[in-house]
Amino acid sequence: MLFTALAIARVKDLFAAVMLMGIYSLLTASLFVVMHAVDVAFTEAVVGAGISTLLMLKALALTGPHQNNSSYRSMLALVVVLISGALLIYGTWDIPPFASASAPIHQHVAPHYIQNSMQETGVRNVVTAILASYRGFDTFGELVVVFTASVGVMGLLAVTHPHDKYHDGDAAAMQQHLILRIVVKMLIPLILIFALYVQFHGDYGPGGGFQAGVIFASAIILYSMVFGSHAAQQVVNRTVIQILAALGVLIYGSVGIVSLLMGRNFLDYSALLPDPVDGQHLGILLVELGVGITVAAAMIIIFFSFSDRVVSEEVSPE
Amino acid sequence: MEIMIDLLLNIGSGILLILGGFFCVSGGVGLLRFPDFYTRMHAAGVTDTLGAGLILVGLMLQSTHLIVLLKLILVLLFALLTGPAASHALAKAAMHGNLKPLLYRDKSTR
Amino acid sequence: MLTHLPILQVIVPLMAAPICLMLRPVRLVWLFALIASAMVFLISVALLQQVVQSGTIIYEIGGWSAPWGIEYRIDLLNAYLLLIISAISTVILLSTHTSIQSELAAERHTFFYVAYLLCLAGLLGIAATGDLFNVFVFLEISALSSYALIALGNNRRALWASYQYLIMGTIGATFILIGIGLMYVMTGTLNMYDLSQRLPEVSDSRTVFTAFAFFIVGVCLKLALFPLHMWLPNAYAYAPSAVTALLAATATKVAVYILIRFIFSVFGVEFSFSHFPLQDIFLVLSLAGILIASTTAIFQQNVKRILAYSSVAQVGYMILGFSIGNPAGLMATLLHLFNHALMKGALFLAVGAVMYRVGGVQLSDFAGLGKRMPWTMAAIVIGGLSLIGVPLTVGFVSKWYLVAAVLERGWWPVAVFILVGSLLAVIYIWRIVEAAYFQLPAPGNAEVREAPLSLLIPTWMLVVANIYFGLDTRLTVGISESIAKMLFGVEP
Amino acid sequence: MILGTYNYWVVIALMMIGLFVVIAHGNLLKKVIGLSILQTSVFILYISMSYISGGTAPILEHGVELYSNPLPHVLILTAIVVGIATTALALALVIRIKETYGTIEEQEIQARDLHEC
Amino acid sequence: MLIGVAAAILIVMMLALIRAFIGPTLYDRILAVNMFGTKTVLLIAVLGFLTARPDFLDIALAYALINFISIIGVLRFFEYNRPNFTDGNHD
Repeated sequence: MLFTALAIARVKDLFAAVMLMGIYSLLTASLFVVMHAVDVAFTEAVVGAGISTLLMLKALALTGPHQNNSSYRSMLALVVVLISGALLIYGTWDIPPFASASAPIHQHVAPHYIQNSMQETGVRNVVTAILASYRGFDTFGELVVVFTASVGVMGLLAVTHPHDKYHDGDAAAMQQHLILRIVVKMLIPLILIFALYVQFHGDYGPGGGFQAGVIFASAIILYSMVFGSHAAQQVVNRTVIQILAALGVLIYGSVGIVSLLMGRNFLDYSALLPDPVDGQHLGILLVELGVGITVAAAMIIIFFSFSDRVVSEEVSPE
Repeated sequence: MEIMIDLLLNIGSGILLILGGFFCVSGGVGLLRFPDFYTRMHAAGVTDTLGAGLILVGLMLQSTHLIVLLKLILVLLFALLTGPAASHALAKAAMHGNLKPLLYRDKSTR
Repeated sequence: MLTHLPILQVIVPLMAAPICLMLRPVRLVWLFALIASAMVFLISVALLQQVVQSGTIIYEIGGWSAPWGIEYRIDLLNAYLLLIISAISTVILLSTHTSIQSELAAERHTFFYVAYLLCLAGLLGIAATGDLFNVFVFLEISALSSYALIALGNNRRALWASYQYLIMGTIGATFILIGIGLMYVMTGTLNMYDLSQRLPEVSDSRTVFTAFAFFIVGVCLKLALFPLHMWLPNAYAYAPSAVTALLAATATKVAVYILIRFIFSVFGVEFSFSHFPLQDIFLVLSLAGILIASTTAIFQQNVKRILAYSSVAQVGYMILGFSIGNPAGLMATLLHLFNHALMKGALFLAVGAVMYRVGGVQLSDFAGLGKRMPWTMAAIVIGGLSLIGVPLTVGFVSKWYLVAAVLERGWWPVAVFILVGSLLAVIYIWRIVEAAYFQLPAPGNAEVREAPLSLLIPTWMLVVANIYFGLDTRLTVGISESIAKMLFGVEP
Repeated sequence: MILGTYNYWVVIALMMIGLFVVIAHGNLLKKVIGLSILQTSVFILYISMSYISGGTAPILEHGVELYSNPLPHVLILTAIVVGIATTALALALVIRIKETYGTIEEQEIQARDLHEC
Repeated sequence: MLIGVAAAILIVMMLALIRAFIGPTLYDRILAVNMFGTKTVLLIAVLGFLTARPDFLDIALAYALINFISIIGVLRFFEYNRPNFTDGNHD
């Protein structure tokens, strides 16, 4: 893994760097699996190796792969890096021993979750329980971050000229890839089912709204890559996605507000149903749905905004 | 009887796993040692389909829950669908990008 | 409903943002955003009252009690900050409907308001929360939306400025994350109050030291403390004026708040000032920041850049205040938080008005504007006087307390430095005034008219506040005094 | 795999590499890549903290007593999402910069800005 | 048994990694990345069995999917950008 990172730093060709980044991300994800962080591994895989590689490729397609002078502020960089590295080494000198169950980190707050989350929320996956309920507000914030990013990207890359002017080069080029088209056609329903499974299985196994949202978005992205973004945008209308992105945040928020109106605190799902545990379960389900919707919509928006740029670039002589 | 079946399953899965592992390693070596892109692609293809397939079937024999079996089948299906499709697309792209296969007689030039 | 005020404070803008995205036309979006912001302001006033009457408010989100769930813990400091942010944001929003007309392409207006509300929500969230990681999340909300806001500007340099800000900001955020992680590893908790109880046990360990260092550096990156301020002048100079006003008046204040909260509440005065050479570092950096940034400001041609460098210098004053390490100094910092928000808000809004009428904010664009736009220029003059610290303005109040605090310690040279900083401020403000009143109008400026009322009213609201709080200091001084006492442990 | 006390060293090394790339490289895209290496290193730091040897993934099962600490997992899930959001925004900015400046090299951009002044 | 297979897969991953580093053409790199991805899928599946937590298969499935999508993405990228740059061998 270190080698990969080093190679990324050294490789001049940006394209190779992006590819290596994909590998690096997969490696990280495997490391997470080894360290029992399955949910995180899941996310890292779909995000790091999937979406961010794709986005970087799109950006690369727009900006050109060459890098001129590799490093010109090396001295400054080296100094900063060495200082912060030395500080960290200094800091980890007496950090509690790795992997021991008696470290303070495992003593104070965490055991409570493991012991009580089943009775309190009725969810087997402790990570989901914390994510959606105990620290639900963080997740709300995270959702808003995604939403912010999509708003920002839309604001930055809003295409001014109408869509139907350009001829869809994507589709034309892909016409010849018969095998690919058929395979993708077979795969997409599978992927969508898988996304739904991940969405609603998050209580029991790794997964949840975020991962499902990304997988769902990746199905659409796959479609747009093979059949052309024009075709894909006919399937999923732009304004509709925009509304969906907002809707997800609103779902999450209104779950909170409903519990507020029922006389409990914000995001206290126990208020939703007479039985607090059922209420928690329902709340978590709804909230995850909100997360899934917004994330899927936001990712699709970001990807489309990027790929629209590619196409408009081709048409307008630069 | 059940013990027998268990034993058989274990042995079977072991054999499949070992075979799969072998194909994988050989494919990996091939990927590294073969002289040009297209032959390397062949090596990769072997690991992708045969190696992966064998290992997954081997795992299937060990699985205890239905859902696990189902997921394994799904993974296998995925591997079998996407592997060749990706290889195909890759080869096509390579040809498209004017990367000539290294034919036998060209060997001297390399 | 009153018990839910702490959360409503953040939720209102947060929920208003996605609704805005669905609204048409832009006028409605603006109105909606304004209403949301005004509601937030009212809520914050109510909150401040509650806190003053009944002490710290604790609100457990999701009904989970503190170290397991996330809690909002609103004490006087939080309430004070919430009030500053929401007040400034509401006033600025009043003006945006006009000011962004000339600075943004029409199809971006909706996105502007959405991002604006998100930024507001993020800032409020940081100011309200009592949970470490929640700080990070909301920091990122406000940061991402401000990157977007800056980049929305028409000038292509806005993009570059925003990119620089993004890189620096993300490094800062990552450092903060490392700091949070190391603190968590040592204590096993993320709740600030809980943390402050548990940190003393482990305060001798190097890990906590490192955590502290990383956290401080990360926040200082966001804060634009000299010498980590490189991103700020560009970002302020090329962002749309309303955005500059918002960021200058609130974003840096929030970063200062985080710093104060950590140094005084979480780590405690004792750790911050005795285990860590923080005092010396901050003292030197803030003084250097004041002098160098003020000097650089003198040589700028772009008025927004002048004010941006002046912001870096003013941040220096704030850091200087609490690095003195006595309650009086902290009080000066808190006063300056409020006062600087008022003066920079007014100044940038006024500059925005010039931008609206003239189309540029170079010094040459200001030539002769004293006659053409008397009200706008008067606002700039008063804001400038306040920046210098002339009596009868808010700037005087905070400088006065700052100098008093320094003298209480007997640090004469530092007081001299502060005065030199003010002199430098006189010079750069004078350059603007000279251009506006003593130069002949540039040929293009002959036809310029006074800015429309929709820009003048918000600007003058802040200007009047500048003078009012300069004369009647009971409210601000009273509050900051009790906060300072609270943080220095007169009461837990 | 890479499990041992030197886990933190890997994190530190990765962090240093990431930071170096961000500061030293002039190419804007490369900076974004560096940024994500930097962020990933922090993810690994957190996940390393949560690891307990002999434990298992925090999905409750009957008869299993020792689980890894789930809280850092949650935090990192959030952080990953924040990371991708930042990356997306940064890439959008890079694209716009390329469109308006015609280059994504830091030095060239600065040169062009100076030229304009 | 499973450990052996896991080890074998790890070795293959290493080999693929080396190929990805040395190139020489971009297609080699893509091929190596693809293979690396599929091997990761297998590794996760095997690891799931190794730690007796077969729920991990979800992740394996997601990996397979992501891997495919990124390879397609890469290929799409190429068909457009081939004229712009000629050789990936810059190391």
